[in-house]
Amino acid sequence: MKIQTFSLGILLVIFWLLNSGHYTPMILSLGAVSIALVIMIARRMKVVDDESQPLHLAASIPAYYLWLLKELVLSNVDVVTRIWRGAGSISPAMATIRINQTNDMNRVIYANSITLTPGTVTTEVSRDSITVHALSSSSIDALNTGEMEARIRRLDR
Amino acid sequence: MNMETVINMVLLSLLVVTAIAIVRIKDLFAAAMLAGIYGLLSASFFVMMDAVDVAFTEASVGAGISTLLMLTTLAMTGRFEKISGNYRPRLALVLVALTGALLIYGTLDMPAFGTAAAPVHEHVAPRYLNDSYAEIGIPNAVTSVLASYRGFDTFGEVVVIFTAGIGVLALLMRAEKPTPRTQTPTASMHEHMVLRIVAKMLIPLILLFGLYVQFHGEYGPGGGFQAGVIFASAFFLYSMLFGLSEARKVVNHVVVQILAALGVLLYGSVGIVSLMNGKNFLDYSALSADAVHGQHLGILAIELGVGITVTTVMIIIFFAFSGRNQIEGEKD
Amino acid sequence: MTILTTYISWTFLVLGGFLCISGAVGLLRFPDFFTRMHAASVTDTLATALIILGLLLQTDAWMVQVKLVMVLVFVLLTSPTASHALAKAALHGGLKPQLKIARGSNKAGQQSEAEA
Amino acid sequence: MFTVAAAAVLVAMILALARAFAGPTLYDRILAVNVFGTKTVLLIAIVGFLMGRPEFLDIVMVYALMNFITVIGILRFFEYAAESESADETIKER
Repeated sequence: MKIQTFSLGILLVIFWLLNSGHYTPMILSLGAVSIALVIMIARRMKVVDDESQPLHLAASIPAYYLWLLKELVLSNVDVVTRIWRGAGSISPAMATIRINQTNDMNRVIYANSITLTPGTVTTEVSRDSITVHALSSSSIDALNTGEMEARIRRLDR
Repeated sequence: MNMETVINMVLLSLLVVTAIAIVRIKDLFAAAMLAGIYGLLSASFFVMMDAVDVAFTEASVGAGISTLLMLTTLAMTGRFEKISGNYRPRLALVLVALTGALLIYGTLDMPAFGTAAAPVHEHVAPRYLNDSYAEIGIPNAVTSVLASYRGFDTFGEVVVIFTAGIGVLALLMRAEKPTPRTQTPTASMHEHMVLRIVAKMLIPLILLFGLYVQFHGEYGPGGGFQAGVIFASAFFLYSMLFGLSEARKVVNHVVVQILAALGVLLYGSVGIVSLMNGKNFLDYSALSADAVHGQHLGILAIELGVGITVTTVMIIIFFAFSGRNQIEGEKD
Repeated sequence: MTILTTYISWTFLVLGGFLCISGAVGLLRFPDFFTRMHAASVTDTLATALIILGLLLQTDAWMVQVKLVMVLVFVLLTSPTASHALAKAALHGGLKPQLKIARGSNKAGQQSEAEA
Repeated sequence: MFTVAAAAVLVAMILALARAFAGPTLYDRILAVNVFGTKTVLLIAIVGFLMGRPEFLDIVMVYALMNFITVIGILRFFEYAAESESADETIKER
């Protein structure tokens, strides 16, 4: 809990300094008061934990996002082609895929990665499976190869 | 024709089309959705007109909060208009037509839109624009006008908001009893895994963004009104995802009500302090030996008052509405 | 700003604009709510990213760049979340997706078995 | 080039508006509002540059935020409505 509060504090300080652009003593001290207030409220709301401050992922996440970016571009191209070719080119499919993730954070990263890539939307997430609606059954097949899932599983190792 | 004119024309035509659609549509949920679009459109239009502060308010209130409040209302009242077959409001139609005609008649001798010779551009506006920086010392002239030159009007606005809060409390809190009930939102929180984690990440940042807007109103668009709404919206998000009773634990409603009054009080007492120092009500130059510094302090204080009142009244209204919904839901 | 960054920025803006329109066309053309949702996500992701990156290259003020990046991160975080919530609500609300190919509908069970 | 991008965003806005009018289900309308919101975010960002005032970005931020909160709010109230009323009446368009 301590370390997460600290990292939230750092995050908030960076957020304030980047947004503010005014570094007079007055504004800076108002900023300090604001950050203290926000941390207090966040603690009361119990939103400061390893789910909101996933420090353990910090090292491995950038590489994952680069890979996701590549996927994102490819699937965008795919969906855009289908849009212009018309409704005949799509074959909507739904499937429930088993997942093997140890914590909710990873499940959420997986679910959101699927939704973020056009052509697939996560409709349901549970402990051991994820339901996906896809624009074409080939996207489901791609998910079934488990590449994305494996990459996410490797994140917190 | 340059791009700005084109954008203006498109935005205005979309506004008209949307307005007509809102009037024609029978499904009130759909109308609320379209009203959200209307808010987005008018805010874009304000941006085009360079009225950045207004656009800011419209973005947070018109496009955001008011849609939410309309939906909460619909959850209480039901989704479709109830019109009996022989409902013909002729008198109302005549009255509306008459008022409209009068208003149009009233605008006939007004100067044409955007004329430089219009009285408003010859007297007050140039005075504000030319002198406000020397007198108040802050770059955003809108804030100077709003908080200092016309501080009295703004005081009135804050009191109006406060009154609205009291009104909602008086109407809706009546049925409020701290009955322990099965909390649907909390119960389903595990299903809402994605929402839960994303909201947890965002809420502190939304809160801080609200405070940033609060304290930077002197330099850019923003100020107490917008900040209050943004700050409160973090609480809305929290209560929508974690349940109303959890949210009430975070902010006790007695404290919220007291704070709402304190915001107004803070604003008013700044005025009293300037009276005591021998200046006019809300003339902040009385607050410090250096007049410009006094203006700074005064604006900061009253904006804080505005921010506190707006935040708390928004929270009061939202909680009252959704609390009422839960009770109604239980009766069924 | 060099000529090169200008050209890159223009490419991004035009491409982003094209994707925007494509997504909106898909929103109109696709047959049911769930498929339209995929079209919408084109505009939410790559189109937004390209336009914001295009704008980012146009300015030298770091403050503006930082805010653009913040907007982008925010959109990339919230838009899949909102889409997911919307899809889920629609399914729970009883809206049935049109699954075009017959094998698509009963595929659900089989595939997860195969995977496991 | 800002002009091209702004024009594209405007066209997309018009198309999204058409979807919001047409429905047919409520979810389509919500989706359209959401898309419209994202387009507004982009439009204001571009307009800021077009008019040489990129400091509009704070507003853009608020838009993105409110867009998200509204969508979540809408879904929440659907859930309430679905619990209290008969599901058919709430969900299906008449």
